[in-house]
Amino acid sequence: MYSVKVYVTYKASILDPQGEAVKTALHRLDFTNVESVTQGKYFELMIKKTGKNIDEQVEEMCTELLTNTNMESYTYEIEELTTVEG
Amino acid sequence: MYSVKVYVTYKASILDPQGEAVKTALHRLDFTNVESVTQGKYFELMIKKTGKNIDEQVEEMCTELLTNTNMESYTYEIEELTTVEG
Amino acid sequence: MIELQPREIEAQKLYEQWGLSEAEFDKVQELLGRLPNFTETGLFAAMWSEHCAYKNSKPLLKQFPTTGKNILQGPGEGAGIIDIGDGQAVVFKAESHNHPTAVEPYQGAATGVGGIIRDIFSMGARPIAMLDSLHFGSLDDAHTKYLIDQTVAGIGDYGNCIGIPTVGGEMTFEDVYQGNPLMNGMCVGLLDSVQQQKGAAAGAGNLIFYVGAKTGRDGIQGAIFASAEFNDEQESQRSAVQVGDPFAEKMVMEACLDLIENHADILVGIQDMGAAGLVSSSAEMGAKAGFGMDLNLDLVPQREDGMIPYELMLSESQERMLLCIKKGYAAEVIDLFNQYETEAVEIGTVRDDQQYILHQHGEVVADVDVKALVDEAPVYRKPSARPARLDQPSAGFEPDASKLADTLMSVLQQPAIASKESVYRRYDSQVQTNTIVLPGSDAAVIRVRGTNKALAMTTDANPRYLFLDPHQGGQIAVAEAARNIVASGGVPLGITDCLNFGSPEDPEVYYELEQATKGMSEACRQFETPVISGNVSLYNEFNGEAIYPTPMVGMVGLIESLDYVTTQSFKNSGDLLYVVGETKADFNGTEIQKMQTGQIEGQLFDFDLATEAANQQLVQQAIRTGLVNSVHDISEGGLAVAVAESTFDNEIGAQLNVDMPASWLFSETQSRFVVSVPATHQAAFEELTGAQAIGQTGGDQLTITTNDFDMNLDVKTAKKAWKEALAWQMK
Amino acid sequence: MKYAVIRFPGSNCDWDMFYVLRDQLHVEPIFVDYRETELPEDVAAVLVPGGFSYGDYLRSGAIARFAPIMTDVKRFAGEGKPVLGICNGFQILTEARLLPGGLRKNQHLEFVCQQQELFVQNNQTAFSNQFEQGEKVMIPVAHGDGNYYCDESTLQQLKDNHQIVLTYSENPNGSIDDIAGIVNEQGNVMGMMPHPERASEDILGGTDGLRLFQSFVENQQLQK
Ligand SMILES: Nc1ncnc2c1ncn2[C@@H]1O[C@H](COP(=O)(O)OP(=O)(O)O)[C@@H](O)[C@H]1O
Ligand SMILES: [Mg+2]
Repeated sequence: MYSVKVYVTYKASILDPQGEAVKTALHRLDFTNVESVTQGKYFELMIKKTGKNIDEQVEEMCTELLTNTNMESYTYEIEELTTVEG
Repeated sequence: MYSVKVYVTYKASILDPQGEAVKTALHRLDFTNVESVTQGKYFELMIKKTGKNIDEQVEEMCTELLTNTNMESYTYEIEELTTVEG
Repeated sequence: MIELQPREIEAQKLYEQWGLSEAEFDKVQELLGRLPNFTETGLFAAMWSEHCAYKNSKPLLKQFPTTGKNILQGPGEGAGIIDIGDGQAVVFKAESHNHPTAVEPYQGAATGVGGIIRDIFSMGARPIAMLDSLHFGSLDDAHTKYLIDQTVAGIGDYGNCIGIPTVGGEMTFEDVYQGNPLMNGMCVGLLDSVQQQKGAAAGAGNLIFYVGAKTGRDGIQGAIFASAEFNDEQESQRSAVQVGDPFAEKMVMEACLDLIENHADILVGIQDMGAAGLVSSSAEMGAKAGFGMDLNLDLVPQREDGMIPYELMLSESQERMLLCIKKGYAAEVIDLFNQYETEAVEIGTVRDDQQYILHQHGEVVADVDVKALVDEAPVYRKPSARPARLDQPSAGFEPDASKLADTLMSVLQQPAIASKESVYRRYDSQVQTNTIVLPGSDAAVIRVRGTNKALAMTTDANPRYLFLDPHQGGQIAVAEAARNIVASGGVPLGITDCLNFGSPEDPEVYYELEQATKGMSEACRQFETPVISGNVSLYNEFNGEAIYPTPMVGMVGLIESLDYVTTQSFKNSGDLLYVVGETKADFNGTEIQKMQTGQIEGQLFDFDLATEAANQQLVQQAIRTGLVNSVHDISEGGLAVAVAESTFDNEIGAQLNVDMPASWLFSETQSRFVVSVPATHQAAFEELTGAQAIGQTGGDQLTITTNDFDMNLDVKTAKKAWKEALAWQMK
Repeated sequence: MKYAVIRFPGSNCDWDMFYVLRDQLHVEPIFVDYRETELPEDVAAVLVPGGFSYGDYLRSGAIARFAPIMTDVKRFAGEGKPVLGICNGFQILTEARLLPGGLRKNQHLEFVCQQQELFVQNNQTAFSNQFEQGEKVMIPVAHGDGNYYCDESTLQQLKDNHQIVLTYSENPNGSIDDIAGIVNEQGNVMGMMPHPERASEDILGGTDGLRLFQSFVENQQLQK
């Protein structure tokens, strides 16, 4: 079993209105030392080990579904869980 | 300067329709080995160093604004950037 | 959760935590002939809660007229039904989701919308419109602004996603709602009468089907929770919040409507799982038909592991429905729901006796008489006491209108008066392409496709009036709704309501409830608008302070020809202006009183139902004979506001010359309308109504001359201020 | 010839489109389920209606683009036949790469439903030939994710090829260059955020939207 974490954000050049709104709200709460905020999506997936290469699988999930590569970019982490599989 | 990453997801007992929708879609794309998907929010913040304790600050941002503690839980990572500050 | 033994429940009085009194617990014992177990205690606590059993409000609800010649279904089912001719009927109901919205505004409001929609399609009707009624604290509080923003987002997102237009509503702002805001939703549906459904499970051996989303631990005890007061401490210990899934509901809705329309022969009954989830839906379906049932809880689709029967039965997970299907047709139902990517699972069967039996892991976990659960809840008539504040001197507050234009500008920017556009533009009000009068006029109008008819709908209540006089205030709530329907060209058909009050254990609150419902009943009789459905939300208190008595009235009217559709905005220059109805110095409880004194006090002005009905008749007739170009009812803010609002849409000004003091422009005397009439119909209109013209439309200014002070306002300037005031104050 | 209205799970402007085609344009609409793998044979145009496919919980249109029918919609578009996506339909067509760019959350983060004034930037397309060049038209919007984005070079391309068909006179969502509707390079696939089906009857407040449909319906009838 793999525990996979995927992080998706708008590409750096694209204005992120949600992040901006959060920044404004934080400033209003007196966290004026917050310089920038980006808001993105976060996925936690549990993926069963199969014959297929997990990196390739996750890569494909990201480009096919989890991100719109026109405007978003992604990173991910894959951790193999050592527990015995049921 | 700190680079802070915050991950917010629904608490375990709360229905996550978004995660369910993504899981179903992945199955349809033949990633049938995906066992579960949780969709959450992800924030990247750049925070200027001040006299205040950064852990406490981030903790407060999380409970005050970034998460809805009624139904969401959060984790975060704080990294101090070693670059010289402008 | 630990399942206590029956003796322990009794000894530790666990039932009290769940809202059952000692006497009620004794009654349960008596009905069962033994001590109830943990699960059974939970079932009774939920089913006998105020929210499910109306134990405190039932005697008062009995006052309401509920029948009439076109009423096909009164209270008691998912929603009421009224015949509108041509083999069609309109179905509507309102529901409160106050407590969930206070705790978690986005999801609380969203699931409130989801719940009321299920009530409508469970009757076999296709939902065609949503309305809301929102009451919040004053806008100077940051948390209130957050609550409003999130509540509006929740209502909008749910309706927008499922594809039901949200076409109207109302909003007030008073300090008393700060800790206990109100979110009421109303849904209207259209039905081909032949498809009318009942929530009944009859016929031994027939199948009980669970359809829709899985059950989790969300909203457990929601019904009990809605039947208790609020305070600071509880804020943190809420059971899991319910999350709305409008996509799932859309699929469940389409599947259920398909089942009802195309497979009526195999469907015995259908009901939504609302408050008290599985137990209330299943027990009510059984009791209504006089049958018991066996349910196997192992088969209930579950989102979480290890749920005990108590949790499964009381969960308020959303987007679930219960069906009773003729035996032998399981496969057909499963297939049909699969078509809509929705799970349908057989979880039980109807019994020929009246026992309601739950099984889990091969054991019987509850075995009770279904009638005991549903029909034997105690009913209380509580002590009532007239609050002292109702006997205040009528002693008059007289508004200062010496700076008339400034005063009007200020009134136009009060949040209760200001345009609600910044709210309703977040709602898709046009999907289904039937909305012919969009939000912003007196009532919203939805055409009935394929006919020359339309439906007008509105929600109304003025809690300030009820605070000063619950009896007359109750009458006015219904009258104002009717006035809005009539102004739009409709004939009022009936109402639904949400009775939002404080704790009935407080004799003064109980008095308010008694008087308000009495007033509403009288008004319903006057306008021949029976109460066909509704909802009671008591215990709306925060730290011991009750809200204003707030009976929201949702009314639907029939517009018999599209030619009668009328809006409030002036259409042409040179039309004559009239006020139908008499204006008096009525200032207690008004917007101007609140604005100039910061208080709501004194004796409420007089109100006469017969006068109201007579004036409505006149306007109705004027519309039907084609005499008018616009009609606007005069409500909060008085004549000055009503005229100003009528100028805004098309930016057509007006010149008025009224024989009264300027302050009277802000009087809120009831039973009045502002009407614009083309000069060609002057004689006919004056003959019909006996009214005298007070001015005419035209230009780009609003000019008013009175006995003492005069004013002149640029329409565009006033419009901008009125339009932007609410968004501005929300910042 | 039939006009195919694609229905995804959760589509909710499907009937609105159907009624306009049948009752206002007097052509024959037909619903095509997302699970179908082929469009019916005699289809004149494909319409992808608005609504919230699959709830749009991930990204608007992201899941719908994998529906079985989309393969044949791509084939149909590839043959140069007309495909029109409205609101969620526009989002789906960008996700399916039948149109460039994508739609982000509205800049002010709120859903917006209102009458909207648009400018016709190109009246030479199959979807706009009933308008005057530069004409002002009123067609309502109702969306939460209508904020069009594409990168610099794509934008330049859109301009050079006159692919921008409609722009907002007052931008309601933050869209780049006020873009409300575009066509593909060939001009046979159009996506737009405003809802022309809501502006196709006087009783609903106007008929500017109807002319948009008439543009390609009349085109089809000419070709017959
Ligand atoms: N919360 C709301 N949601 C949707 N529409 C609203 C809301 N509040 C007010 N409106 C709309 O704004 C207009 C004015 O509302 P209101 O002042 O309550 O009218 P009236 O006094 O005639 O009942 C109406 O068309 C109403 O439907
Ligand atoms: Mg009104």
